[in-house]
Amino acid sequence: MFIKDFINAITAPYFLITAAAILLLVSLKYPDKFYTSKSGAIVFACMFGFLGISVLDPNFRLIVTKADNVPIVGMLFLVPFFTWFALREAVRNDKRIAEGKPLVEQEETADKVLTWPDLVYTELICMVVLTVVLIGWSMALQAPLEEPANPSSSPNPSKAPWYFLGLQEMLVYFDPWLAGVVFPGLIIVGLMAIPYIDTNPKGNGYFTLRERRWEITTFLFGFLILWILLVILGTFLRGPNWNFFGPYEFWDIHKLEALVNVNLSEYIWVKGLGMGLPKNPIIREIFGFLVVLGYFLLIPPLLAKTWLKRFYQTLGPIRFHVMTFLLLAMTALPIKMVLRWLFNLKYIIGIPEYFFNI
Amino acid sequence: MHKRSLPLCASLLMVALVAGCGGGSNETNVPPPGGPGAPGGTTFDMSKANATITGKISFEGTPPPNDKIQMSADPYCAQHAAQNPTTETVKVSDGGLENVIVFVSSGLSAGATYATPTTPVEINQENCHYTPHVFTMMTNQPLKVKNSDMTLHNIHAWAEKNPQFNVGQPVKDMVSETKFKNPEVPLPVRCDVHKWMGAFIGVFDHPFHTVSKSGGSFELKVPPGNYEVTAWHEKFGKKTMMVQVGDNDKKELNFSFNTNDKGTAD
Amino acid sequence: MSSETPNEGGHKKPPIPTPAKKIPALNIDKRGDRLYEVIYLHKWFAISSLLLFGFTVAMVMVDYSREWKRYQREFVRLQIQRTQRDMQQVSSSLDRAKFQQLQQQLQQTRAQQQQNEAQIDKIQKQLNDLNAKYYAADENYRFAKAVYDSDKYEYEEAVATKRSNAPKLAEKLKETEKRMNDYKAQSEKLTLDIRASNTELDKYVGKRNEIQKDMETMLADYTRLQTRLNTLNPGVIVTSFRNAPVFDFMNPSERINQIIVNNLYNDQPFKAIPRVDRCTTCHLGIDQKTYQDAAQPFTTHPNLDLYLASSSPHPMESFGCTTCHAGLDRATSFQNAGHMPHSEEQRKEWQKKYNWHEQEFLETPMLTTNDIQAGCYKCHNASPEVPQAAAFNSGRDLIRIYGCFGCHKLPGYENIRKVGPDLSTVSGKLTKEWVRKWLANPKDFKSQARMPQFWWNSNNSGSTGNTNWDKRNAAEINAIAEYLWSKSKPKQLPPGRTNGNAVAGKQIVETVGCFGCHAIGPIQEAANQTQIRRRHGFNLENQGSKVSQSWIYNWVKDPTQVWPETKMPSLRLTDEEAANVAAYLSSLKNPEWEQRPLPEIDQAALDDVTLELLRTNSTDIEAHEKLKDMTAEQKNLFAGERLISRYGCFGCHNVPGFEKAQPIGTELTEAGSKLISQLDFGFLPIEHSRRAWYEQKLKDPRIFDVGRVKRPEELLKMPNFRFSDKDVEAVSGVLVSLVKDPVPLEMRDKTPQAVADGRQFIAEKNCRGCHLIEGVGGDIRPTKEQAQWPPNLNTEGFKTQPLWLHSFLKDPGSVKLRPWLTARMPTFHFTEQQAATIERYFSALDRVDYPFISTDVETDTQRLSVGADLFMKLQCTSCHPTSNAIPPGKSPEDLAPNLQLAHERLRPDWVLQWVRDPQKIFPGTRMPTFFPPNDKGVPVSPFPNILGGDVTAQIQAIRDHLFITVGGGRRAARSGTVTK
Amino acid sequence: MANFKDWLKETFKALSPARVGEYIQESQVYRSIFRVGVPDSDRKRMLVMLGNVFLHLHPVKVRKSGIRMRYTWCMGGITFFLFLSLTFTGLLLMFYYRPTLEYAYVDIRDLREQVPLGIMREIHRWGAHAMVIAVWLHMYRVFMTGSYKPPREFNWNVGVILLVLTLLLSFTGYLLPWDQLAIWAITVGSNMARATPFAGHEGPGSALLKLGDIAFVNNQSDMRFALLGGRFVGEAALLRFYVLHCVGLPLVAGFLMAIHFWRIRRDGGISGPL
Repeated sequence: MFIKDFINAITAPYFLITAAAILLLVSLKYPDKFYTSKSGAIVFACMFGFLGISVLDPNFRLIVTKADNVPIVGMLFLVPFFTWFALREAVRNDKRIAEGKPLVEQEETADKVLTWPDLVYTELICMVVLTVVLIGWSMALQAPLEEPANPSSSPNPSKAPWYFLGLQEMLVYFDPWLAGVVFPGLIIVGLMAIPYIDTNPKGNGYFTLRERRWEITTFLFGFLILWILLVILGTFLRGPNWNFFGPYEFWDIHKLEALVNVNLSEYIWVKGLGMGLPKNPIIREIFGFLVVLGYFLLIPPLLAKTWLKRFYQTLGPIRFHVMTFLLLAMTALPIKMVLRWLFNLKYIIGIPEYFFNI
Repeated sequence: MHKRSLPLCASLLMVALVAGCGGGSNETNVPPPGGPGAPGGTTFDMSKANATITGKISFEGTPPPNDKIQMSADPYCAQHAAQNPTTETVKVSDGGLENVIVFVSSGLSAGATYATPTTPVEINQENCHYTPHVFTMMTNQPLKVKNSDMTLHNIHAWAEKNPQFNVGQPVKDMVSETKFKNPEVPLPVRCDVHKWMGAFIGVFDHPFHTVSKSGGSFELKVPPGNYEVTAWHEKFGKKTMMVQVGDNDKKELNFSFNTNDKGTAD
Repeated sequence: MSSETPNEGGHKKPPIPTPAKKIPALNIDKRGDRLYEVIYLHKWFAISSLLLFGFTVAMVMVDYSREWKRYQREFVRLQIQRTQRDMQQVSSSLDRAKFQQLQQQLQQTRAQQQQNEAQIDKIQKQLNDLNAKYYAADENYRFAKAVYDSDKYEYEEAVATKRSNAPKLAEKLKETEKRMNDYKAQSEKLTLDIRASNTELDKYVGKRNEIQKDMETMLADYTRLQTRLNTLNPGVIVTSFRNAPVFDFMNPSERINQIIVNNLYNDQPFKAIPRVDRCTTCHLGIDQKTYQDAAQPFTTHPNLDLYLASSSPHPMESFGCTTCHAGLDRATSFQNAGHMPHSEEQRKEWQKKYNWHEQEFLETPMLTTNDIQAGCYKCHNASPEVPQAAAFNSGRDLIRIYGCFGCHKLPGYENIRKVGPDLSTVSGKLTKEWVRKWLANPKDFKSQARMPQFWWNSNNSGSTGNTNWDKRNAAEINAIAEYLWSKSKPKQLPPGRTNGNAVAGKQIVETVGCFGCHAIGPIQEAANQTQIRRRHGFNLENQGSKVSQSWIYNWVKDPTQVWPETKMPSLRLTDEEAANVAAYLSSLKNPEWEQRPLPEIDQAALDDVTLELLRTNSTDIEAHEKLKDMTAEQKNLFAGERLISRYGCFGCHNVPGFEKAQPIGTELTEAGSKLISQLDFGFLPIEHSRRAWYEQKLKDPRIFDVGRVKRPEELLKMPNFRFSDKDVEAVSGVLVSLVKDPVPLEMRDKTPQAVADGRQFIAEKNCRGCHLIEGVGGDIRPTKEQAQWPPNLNTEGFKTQPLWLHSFLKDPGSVKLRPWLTARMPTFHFTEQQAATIERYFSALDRVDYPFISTDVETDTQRLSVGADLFMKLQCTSCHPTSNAIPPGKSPEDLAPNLQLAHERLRPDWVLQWVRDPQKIFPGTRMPTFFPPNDKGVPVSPFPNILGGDVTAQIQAIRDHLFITVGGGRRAARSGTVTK
Repeated sequence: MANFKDWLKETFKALSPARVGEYIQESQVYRSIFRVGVPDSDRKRMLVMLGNVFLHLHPVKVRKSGIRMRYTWCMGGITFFLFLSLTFTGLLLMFYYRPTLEYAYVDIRDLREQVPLGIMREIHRWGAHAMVIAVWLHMYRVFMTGSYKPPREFNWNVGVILLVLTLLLSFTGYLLPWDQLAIWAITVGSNMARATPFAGHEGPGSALLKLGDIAFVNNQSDMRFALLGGRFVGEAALLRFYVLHCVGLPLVAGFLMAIHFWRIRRDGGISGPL
């Protein structure tokens, strides 16, 4: 009971996201400690053990065995597995590089084999096995079908398809125009821009961490924390009214969370300066504008001068500014999260009159 | 040519086989003789009822007196009935209670059916009384109602599980016949013209029932088995006892009523 | 396309990061230039292919083995079993001796035939020749006719268009016609020849054919069963081939059965989806009589006379299944169809047997067998009751009796008077102290009180938060009482007599018919007789502790003088009777309750209540200020008014100042379709279904607040009626029946308006408290001897003459029809229209004319004298007096109605039917039939010598005697005969 | 008799699998289709790769390290194969499914309860989920091995678009069962389009797009309306999603897949350290 309560408590979004981010960064700092076969075995044993014991809990079972959630349970294992696998390979390669040995991949690089049968045959086997898996899965689990569509009765919670739950989770922190339109757009643009921004010639065609530490850290933070983790959070830990529910908690529709979020303008005008909010929204939100503009316009040159000087030099101004813009957009999400958790900040700029809220 | 047609032949053969199997067996014209005692739908062989249950319905204490009847409304009855007529509710002789229906109330094998006797049971209206006062019969067994009086009687069966039966008999020696489809114990019979006239019928879907005779004795022939036997009296109500009889067995079963027993509504 | 060079020139070749010292890969020699050994891949391929094969087969099997197929196979087995049994029966009942005889005869004829073989062969040959010739001739004829037809057309066309070759064509036509006729003659002659030959052949073989035919007829039943058996069981190979996967697309024996009802839809949002009932896919014996004893799902429907059969009022083809039963129409598995268990045991059994679980997504789960009557209402909503649905109707009766419609909008209860007494005169009837004690817990005073309990319920007892409910409730009640007294204008009544005899009064109350509508204390259950209507009037328990004897006297003497709108009729009590009744009723006291102290009124609690009410439309500070300025009385009046408005007292009572207030309850018009997500189950561990919620709500309406932290004004307000479990079940049955399920017009109940209005009216007047109407009612019966039962009103419309009925309804006291009855038909002071409603209702029920009928009897003198003779012989006067005097030696309860009144009371046609078979009209009547049916069901007269034993004529004669001679009614003039 | 025996023997010999195989392989029909025959020598193996339209997407020879499972995770192949099986099962489902409000739901129900091989729906749905995961993991692997680096920048971009298309395919398919799960998932998803800057009626800037008092972006002219063909998820949306799901998006995806595969070859095969 106590353990369940404890787990319910530590899966709260603010804790879960922070802890996962810290864990990721630390593990990347000391990859040769974290990404070994032994540690992998321990972690996965723990995960399976956790799942095995937890399904005994009715509330946990209810949410995990919901037909559409089963693939996400699979993903919950697959993504960490491949992360661990890729980084273990990378650690090995890094070690070889350090020792002056050829890479794991390189050992065979020059050898070419005939596509028939080595590739074609393995592909065929792969297909057959996959078909078997699909059929087995389909026999074991019936596709969900609920009551006929009824636009007048919205289920609570109403969830988007699971792969968009990361976006729906972002809605907690940002308005739809950002979480639903701008961010997805930026994600696509950002992904497409990667090859053009990343001019590091190393690490092409093999697993490595040391040679691409910056790129990999950034990508993993974005992919694992800001996407996969949010999907999982949205699937398993968000219940009615999009409230947080621990994995062993019953999804009670009456659970309420206090909505006490405050805009930046109120912080400054009302709490800071002790005066009423100005009528004109531009003046009212002037500080927000300053913050946002400052964030996107002042930080890049500042970085170029200081911390990322090296990048500025190698990338040139265009690449550098595109990169910093995308990075800043990405870090806007964790920043807003932290601000929300710490200060109950609702909007930095809040002009609901024009749906312009950031 | 030959080589090619081999599989074709085989498949044709298969089809033929299948068709043959399907339609092959409808040549039979004469049905096999159905032997007696085939399961379901056949009736119970009464020769198997070879066990005997005998007993006495005893009455303890002083039997309560029967009510006096006022017959002045119908001069015919007043004239023909005995002096100081009473009802026949309690009849005790030798410490035995008469007119008690004794019957097997459970333990018969489920699904068994019993031949319905075609001989009718008779009830007579004589001198403004029903004779017999209590009797038993089987469902669908004919009941003959006779009026031996020179006055109007109506025989009204106050049935609950059967359609009610109410026939007026204005003519002497008139006979009406009826049947009861459903078992009902007791089924009271009354004459609405002469309200003192009453009788009780036990209607059963099996033949294992009787009415205690003068002196309270009764005898039941039953097949071997384990039974619950019930005794019912119009005033003193129901009593049940268990009995187990074997092949050709003879068992004695004695019921006892006393003044404190109260009849139930049914 | 084997070029492998990466795009040269496009991009710079990325530098190789580490010194490229080629190191041979491990075991490269062994593998050659292979990554994998082929055999290794073969192995994996073999394993995975086998797996794939296995899984594919498994998939087809899993997909193929549907639940409904299993049931269909089982049913076929059952059918085969039954057919075999039938065959055995048929064969054992076969007359074997006769069959053998026929067989012998057949052999004999065969032997005879052999002797004449040559002759037969000859004829046969001849016949064959003739047949061949006939075939040719007939073909010629048909061809010739075809030519003729086309020539005819050509000719007609030529004539019509006035073409020049018309005459030529006419000739040609004649020619072809002749040819055609020749061939026709030829073929006709051949037909005759064939017939002759056949006749000749018959001489030799006819006998044999005849015998064979006889044998076939004898075996017809058997052969039919045999054929059936062969169809059912064509062999394993055929069956499994027909139903094998893939092949089953052609003509499988296992297939979906469905009923599609015209114009019946599932009303889904956006669109109505045609209803397709697939229930009969598994319920295969549902419409066949012979499966009554079969196990589910094959069992026959328990009431085929009323449902499914094409001759019944609800044929399966036009009503389907889910119309009444609900459930998911297209589903073919036990779980998905939405079966619902009727009991906890069944639930457990199903969980075990079918892996059943509640379906969270199904909006319309099947009605359980207990609830099934709730399915009737969606069509049968034209009148206030559903025929034959006793449980459902009692639910509707309860709603009317308890006045749920006062607060909730409910279909079928529009424009009904509020159930509670008028409070505008309350101070003339009751004391304030009594009201305060009463309101605290009505059931405490009268165990059967209909007034529900508003205070000291599960959400306002003890103390929660800052509220001490004992103090607060007392203050609230007091405020309401104060308000009522301040508004009440008592009626001036004459002083009532208080010198009655309670014992005599008791006798009157018990006999005169009070118990048709009232009871004293709990009602004793009676088998086969509902007594719900005895709750129509308030319970008389402890009445003496409530009102004064003088008031009771005035009330029972004439209720309308006290309250003009009352439903209570006048029983025409004399002053003395009224005094006795008043004495008896006021002797019904509850001294213990009377002595109970009144709860003290806490001023602080009153302030709290007032403040809270003040705050609803002013700010805190304003409210406090207002409160400060109020006197205690002002506070009480203010709080009283607001509390009445909060609790909705005016839903049941006429409260001065609330004449136009709107009812406060939730509308329940579509209670049966309410989404479960809209029902607040609170923290109760009960089943999340509509039915369970309604039941819980009715049992304890406020229990959903338990465990919730709420301010007093947010609490649930529905009062507790303390319904019994049975009542709860009945009422919630009605609630779940109020579904939003549009049924097509042709399915709807077509009860005539006159009947619907009549039912509504007799329900309002509680006629069925005493009378049996349409076979329902007579609630008073358990309190009376059978002889004292008020009359059954079956066939009342057909039975009575409109004029008589009208005058009787207007003034029942004027008619002494059954002098032996102690119960009185009360005087309701019906208006003309109300009386007409009742009369029209009875007439419409029996489909007889109203109001203009002829009561003249067509007869002649001879028939009258026969009637008189029969009247004597049948000794009708043994029971029926012909005057108002009671015959000597008879007590009133032995008597039947006075026949002198018959001619102006009864319809002549009704008497004919009544005398023929009284049991048919009033089952259980003491009137015997004198014409019992014989074996063939034909009525037989005990006097075969009178009028030739013609039963109809005899009955007519009796009737004529009764109407003309006994009653002195009018004779109709008959043409041709002279009437004197 | 002996003749017959010989004949029988000969026949059996002629019918032995090896002979039949030979016979078939020598037939003109077979040779017209399969030019190379059984690839039992390296030469033939190369010819197969060159001559077969499907196989020629692969090079004749590949780098050994490039086809190692530990390197590729086989995720691209799995994604492609899932696409194929989804096409197949989807085609079968199209025989039964009618994209109208009247029938969409009940057809799915029938697939579930009555239609033979209705299990195709399960395969389709689970395959779709698996494809989304596989395509993410494919991208993950490509990133982790730095395989987007020159010369493969363009193919990475094609891949990103394919990833988006996969999500859209899944999203459009999600509506088709027309149950509460479907309609509300799509409602939630498409509600975001309402907030598109400038193009959504609840998006920032849309209020600026007006002439006088006439707003150009309202709830009947914005992105969401275009997506759903109406103001709410209704029959038009169902049809629109159906067409996109069954025709539009698969066509585009197929087209881009061809490019994607082609570019793998053109860009030097599966990546690897050079």
